[in-house]
Amino acid sequence: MDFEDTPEEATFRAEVRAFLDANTTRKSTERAYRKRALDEADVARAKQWQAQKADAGFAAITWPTEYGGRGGSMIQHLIYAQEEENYVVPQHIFNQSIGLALPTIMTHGRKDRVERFARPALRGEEIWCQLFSEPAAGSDLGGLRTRAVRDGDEWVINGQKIWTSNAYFADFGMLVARSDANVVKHAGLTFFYIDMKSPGIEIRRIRQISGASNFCEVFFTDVRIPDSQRLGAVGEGWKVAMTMLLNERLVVGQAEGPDFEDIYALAKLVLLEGAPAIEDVAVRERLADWYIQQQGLRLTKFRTMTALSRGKTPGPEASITKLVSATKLQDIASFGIDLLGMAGAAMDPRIAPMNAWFQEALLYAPGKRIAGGTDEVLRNIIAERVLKLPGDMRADKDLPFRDIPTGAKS
Amino acid sequence: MDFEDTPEEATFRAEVRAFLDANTTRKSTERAYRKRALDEADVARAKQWQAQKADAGFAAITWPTEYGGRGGSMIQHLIYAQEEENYVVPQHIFNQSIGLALPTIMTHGRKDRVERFARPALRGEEIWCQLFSEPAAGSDLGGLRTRAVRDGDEWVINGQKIWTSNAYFADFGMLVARSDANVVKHAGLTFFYIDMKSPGIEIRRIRQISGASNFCEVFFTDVRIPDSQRLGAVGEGWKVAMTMLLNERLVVGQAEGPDFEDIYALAKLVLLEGAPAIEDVAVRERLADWYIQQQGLRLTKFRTMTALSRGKTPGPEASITKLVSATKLQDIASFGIDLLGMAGAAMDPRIAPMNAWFQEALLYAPGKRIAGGTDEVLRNIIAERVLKLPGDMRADKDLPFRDIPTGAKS
Amino acid sequence: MNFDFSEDAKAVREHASRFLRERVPSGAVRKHIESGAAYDKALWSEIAEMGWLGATIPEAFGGSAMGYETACVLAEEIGAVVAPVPFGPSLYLASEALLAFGSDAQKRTWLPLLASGEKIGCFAIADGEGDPAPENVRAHVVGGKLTCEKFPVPNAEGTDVAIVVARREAGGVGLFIAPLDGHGVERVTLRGLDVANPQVALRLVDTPVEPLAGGQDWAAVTKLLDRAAILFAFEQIGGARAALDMAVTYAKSRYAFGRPIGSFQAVKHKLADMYVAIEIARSNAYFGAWALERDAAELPLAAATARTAASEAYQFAAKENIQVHGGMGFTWESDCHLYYTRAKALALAIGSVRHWKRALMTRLDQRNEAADGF
Amino acid sequence: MNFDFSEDAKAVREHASRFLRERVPSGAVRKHIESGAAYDKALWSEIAEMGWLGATIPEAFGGSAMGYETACVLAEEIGAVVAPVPFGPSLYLASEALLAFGSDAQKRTWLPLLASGEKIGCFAIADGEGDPAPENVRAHVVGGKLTCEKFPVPNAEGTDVAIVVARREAGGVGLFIAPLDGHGVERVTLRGLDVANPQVALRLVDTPVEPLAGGQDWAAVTKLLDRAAILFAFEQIGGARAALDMAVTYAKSRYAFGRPIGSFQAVKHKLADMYVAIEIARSNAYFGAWALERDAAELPLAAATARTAASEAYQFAAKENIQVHGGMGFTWESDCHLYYTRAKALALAIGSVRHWKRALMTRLDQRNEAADGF
Repeated sequence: MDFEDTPEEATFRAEVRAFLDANTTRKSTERAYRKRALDEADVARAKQWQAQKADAGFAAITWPTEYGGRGGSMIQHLIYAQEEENYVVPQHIFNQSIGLALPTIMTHGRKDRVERFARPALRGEEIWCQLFSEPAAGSDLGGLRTRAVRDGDEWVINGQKIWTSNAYFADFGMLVARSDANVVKHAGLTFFYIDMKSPGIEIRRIRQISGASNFCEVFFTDVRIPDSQRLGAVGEGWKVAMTMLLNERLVVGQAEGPDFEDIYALAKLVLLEGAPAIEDVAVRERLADWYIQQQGLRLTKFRTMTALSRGKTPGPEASITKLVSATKLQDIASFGIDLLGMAGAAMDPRIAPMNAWFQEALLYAPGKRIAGGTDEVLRNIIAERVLKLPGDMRADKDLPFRDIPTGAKS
Repeated sequence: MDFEDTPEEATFRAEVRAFLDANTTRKSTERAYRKRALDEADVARAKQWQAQKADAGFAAITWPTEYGGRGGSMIQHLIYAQEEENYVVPQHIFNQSIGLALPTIMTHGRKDRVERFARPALRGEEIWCQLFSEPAAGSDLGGLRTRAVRDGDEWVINGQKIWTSNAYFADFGMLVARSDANVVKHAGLTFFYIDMKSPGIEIRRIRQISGASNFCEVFFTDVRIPDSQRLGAVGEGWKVAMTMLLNERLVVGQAEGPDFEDIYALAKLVLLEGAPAIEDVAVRERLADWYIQQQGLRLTKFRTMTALSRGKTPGPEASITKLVSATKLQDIASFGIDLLGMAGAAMDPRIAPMNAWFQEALLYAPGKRIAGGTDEVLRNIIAERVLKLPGDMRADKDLPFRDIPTGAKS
Repeated sequence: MNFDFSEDAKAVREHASRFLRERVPSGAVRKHIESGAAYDKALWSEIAEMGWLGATIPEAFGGSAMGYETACVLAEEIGAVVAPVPFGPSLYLASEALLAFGSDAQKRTWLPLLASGEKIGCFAIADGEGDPAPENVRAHVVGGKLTCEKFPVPNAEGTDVAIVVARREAGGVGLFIAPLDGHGVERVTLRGLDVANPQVALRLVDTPVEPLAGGQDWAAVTKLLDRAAILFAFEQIGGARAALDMAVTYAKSRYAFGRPIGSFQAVKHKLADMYVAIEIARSNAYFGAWALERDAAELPLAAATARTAASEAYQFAAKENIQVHGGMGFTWESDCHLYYTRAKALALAIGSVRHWKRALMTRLDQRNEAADGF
Repeated sequence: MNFDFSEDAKAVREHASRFLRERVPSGAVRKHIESGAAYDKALWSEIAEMGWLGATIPEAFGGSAMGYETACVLAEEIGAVVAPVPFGPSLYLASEALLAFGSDAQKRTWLPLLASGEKIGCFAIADGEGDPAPENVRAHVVGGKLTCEKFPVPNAEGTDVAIVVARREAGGVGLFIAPLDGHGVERVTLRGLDVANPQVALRLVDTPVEPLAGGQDWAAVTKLLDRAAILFAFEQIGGARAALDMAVTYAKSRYAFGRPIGSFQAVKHKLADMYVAIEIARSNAYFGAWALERDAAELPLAAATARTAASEAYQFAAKENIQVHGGMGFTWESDCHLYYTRAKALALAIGSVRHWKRALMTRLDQRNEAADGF
């Protein structure tokens, strides 16, 4: 066992560091309690940085070289991410483009489509978003209802998508819609890509508990898509979406926010019964639990990297990471606030320590337990895919989509 | 609000106390860490005390007077139990006779049957047990497989029952068996009472983790029962059993064992980092949780008694009590053992405090979370009966019993 | 055995419940928040009209004298709709402080105004971080005047009088009346976790204050907090129950995979656990109501138990209500967040769970020592 | 990045796993318990034969020098079958103490005997209640002899030499070698929670003991316990994984309501939680193995983390394995209880979860202070 890079990995890491050192600066050791709402300037900065990365060959490490990628490995991708974390860089908004959309087009699209879209996506000139979830189709994505009706060489889209990150500055979207309601639910879906500027698309931001709006609703009214923008066969949208979601599950990681170091720092700062809270044994025992979890997740990632480094396909580790870290985040936020006693309810940055980071986290933590797979869905995945337990009974099994009970009064 | 008896209740309570004072002694304030395995002498003592109670009219308070009961109320029954708890009395082994078997016979049996069995049961001269659960039918009691085949005026029973308390000294049993496997599962059951001395019955004690044997397996090989011992119509056994189980749910209460006072006492006794463990804030916070639960359950019982005292039918409180107290018991036992540090693994009464009560409890606590309704079944009951949530999907719905999947390779 | 609310209290509850559900339906609190008002003045007048604000106040002081049991059920119903009024600070804390420790003159001056809703009270104990403890009190009365910044003070915006916890000139800590229309009073609104429950930094400069005659030691503060803790527990249980009701309703009507999500055990068992936590808290709160009604010796222990159980049950129910709602649960357009943030704000208002858990154990020690004959 | 066991260690694991599953199948441990023997002598010889007992011992001292990574995987496999042999006491504690602190002569005397399985070691630290701490040590060496009662000593029955923690004549606490065939040795078997893991009260009267040359302070005891903690963590993870495997297998084959109980979310999610807890513990244990192999500076923190996570994961998995099994789970005839009682016994063996959690935090404080430049 060792934590060292192979010679090849070490060379690559050195290259990455040289690039980062030349083009940005190392983070200070102080933790930044960054707010997460993006404005136009953020987007512009992100695009500029992405272009720099593309020029240096770090924008899409695992893409084939013919499309501007590096033809590199997953482990190189992770090494880059590991290193970049230590530097001051704009918030990354291209995961959906680089990690999801273009790989899907590479798998299911014509070569000329890939040539059209790869480079702009790579350089951040065009941003992609994902149009999957709907108000009535969250955990049960296969229950989506947005209709796609064929009309000659075109499809007409009507319906509503929700939880779309970045929709308000995205150029293109990956869309799954129902092309046939008379077959079982997964068989009636078709996959398209769509120009987000198409007539009939309306985008509304969703206001979250915290007041932030990281997600949008997207409404479709008679939006027309040429059939040439279909990816995969008619009725095979589920298969296309699933390969994409599998990639997403690998991307969705740790719920960001105050972690062990931060609650430890807060407990050093705050007094409890006349002494720093960190000296209180009850506080200490609770903090130990989080250290174990944090360290366990960090080390689990090393196990994944080892597997990747040996060319293996990673397992369900990302599910564990998200499941554990989201609840940990909510608990740490709540505990941190409680350490402040009666002052905890004020999240004014003039009062609340660390720029009210714990209070902010309490407000967005519930979303972390839901978005990108709820706690319940993740437990199902672990139980069924890792432990191979049988699936639940299916009320929608073998039913044509239109006959699946929805609870709507008929 | 008050905790006082009504004048009638006060009179009854005084009567109870007079009887107990005259016939036994008050418990000392020290908690007794009683072992629970019964020997013959225990059974004899229990029977004698039951006869005394019967003579004084306290053996079956809610039974009608014509069968030797008091014609009293549930609240009187609870008052008696409350008072008796403070006195030294033999372990009670007649709950199944008084609370379950005879009420079932009174509801479903002929009057001459009641006359035959009521008085001996009342006086503890005959003891009843319950033959419901089977190795393959626990939480899913309706899946029981013990067969009852009609043969003229008799029924022939073959199969196996399990988890029968007191079977080895019981005189009679209440039996549900499958009389028809060609109809849906609940429609094919028939209810009988049976002489436990019948030829073809074999009783084996089940050894539990703790080494104790509180339960038996009962095997039936061509046991013959006259049809006159049937209770309810053929095929209506489920209905009969359910009225009986409803009564049982009210009887199943608190999981007995070390509780808040005991862990508090232990924490005073044991040193932790040079001071009594009770002074450790982490210990204190944990103990507070259990005080809240214990007190909450105690007070919930007062709410039930209030409802009873007003003639209302009690709700699902017993489910809450069992659900909370069984896990609390397991946690307290484990915590108490941990307080002993490296010595906790020795349960020799020469070493382990309080006669190794916490260690004993750790061994029997898992059973408390299972017997009389698992944690999972109790949560289903609360969710479905109290919160009126929809039932789970049923794989066995509408299927004849013989076609219900069992996992057995065919 | 009569461990239930009186018929009178139940009748009031039924009426209050009907009134509040109609008056503060889903969405009303969000609308109120967006209005920017400190509290809903019309609602305040209406509940004053019904005598709720004088529930604990004798008729001689202009109260409705409905009694503490009734005050408890009202607190529960106020909690259930997250009513945008400073009911707790004014009733459980300001009125209660005056009732318990005010001189006859002080009572005559203030109680009728509080009972009628004409004046609103609040309670200023925190001096920044920390739970209630004498050593955490920094405000110091000098020459009958206070110069200090008390923060955060829940609901201090729009209120007329504060009961302030401050150091006495003679030493120790006491309770003081600070009229907020007086000299040198400034209120700075602080962003609150619970936006429907405005937090304020109350800056006083040479503001004349009046000691509450009988409340000039820490024991008085403790007594006041204990009594308030029981009323808060009911408000918290009201919120917890409402969060559970929301979750149950949603779980019955929301379908996934062709069936109501409430038929999945993961959801069903979560809801059962919420119910159990609330029932445990409720039974403990009932005991608090009993102790409050008769000022029983058991009150301090009952209060700490009820408060801790209710703080935990509400936070648990509010948090898992969002989880049951899935994506909709963390949007502003759902009511879920009102319960979530209110649960945390109430759990901190008069001291954290940690504070009350430790108080609970201290009181148990005392009880056990007394029983052991020490 | 190579955060995985070496190919050598993996090969040993595979062989060990196959051997132990065949040699100690379901039911074998119960049969062993009923035999009344202290340990399974035949099995002990067999694993000695395979070099397992000398895994950490250099060849110069008769060991197989397989290394610590291999010792970790062996510990895991031993744990998985609850093998009825004193593997931990002899390998993780007695051999380890000699390796770390023995003089060359002491090593030459004892290590070959322990490696060959001819002699078995045990470790006597507890003097009754308490976690490892110098102030809890009461046994006191006087004139090179010990008169004391050390209890409980896991697996002391049938073993030949004890490493004893005792007060030194010169002050402080040290580690001593006490041959158990010597003068004044009496063993009283104590009923144990875990009946497959006999506990003994070891009574010594004027028994000559020999100080472990390099192990004459509390730091040595701590170092020994830290190293053992990592090996115990693997044994615990082995048990936890086996308990999870049992539960998963049962959940797939047991039907209720016409479907496998593993298709019910209540069961399914419980099993997922067990898996998660075990994986978190496993990753932490891997880090311990890394630290052990190279005696890294991170070892004390890694040990406390691995030990705590493993103790909790095993107890959780073993407890819920019974719950998944329902009624059958709490009968003697099922293997469930072997894991349940062993989980608790191992979680206490070298100090409780509380002890290690607090040690973890102390070590973090130290690390953070060092990083802050104190």
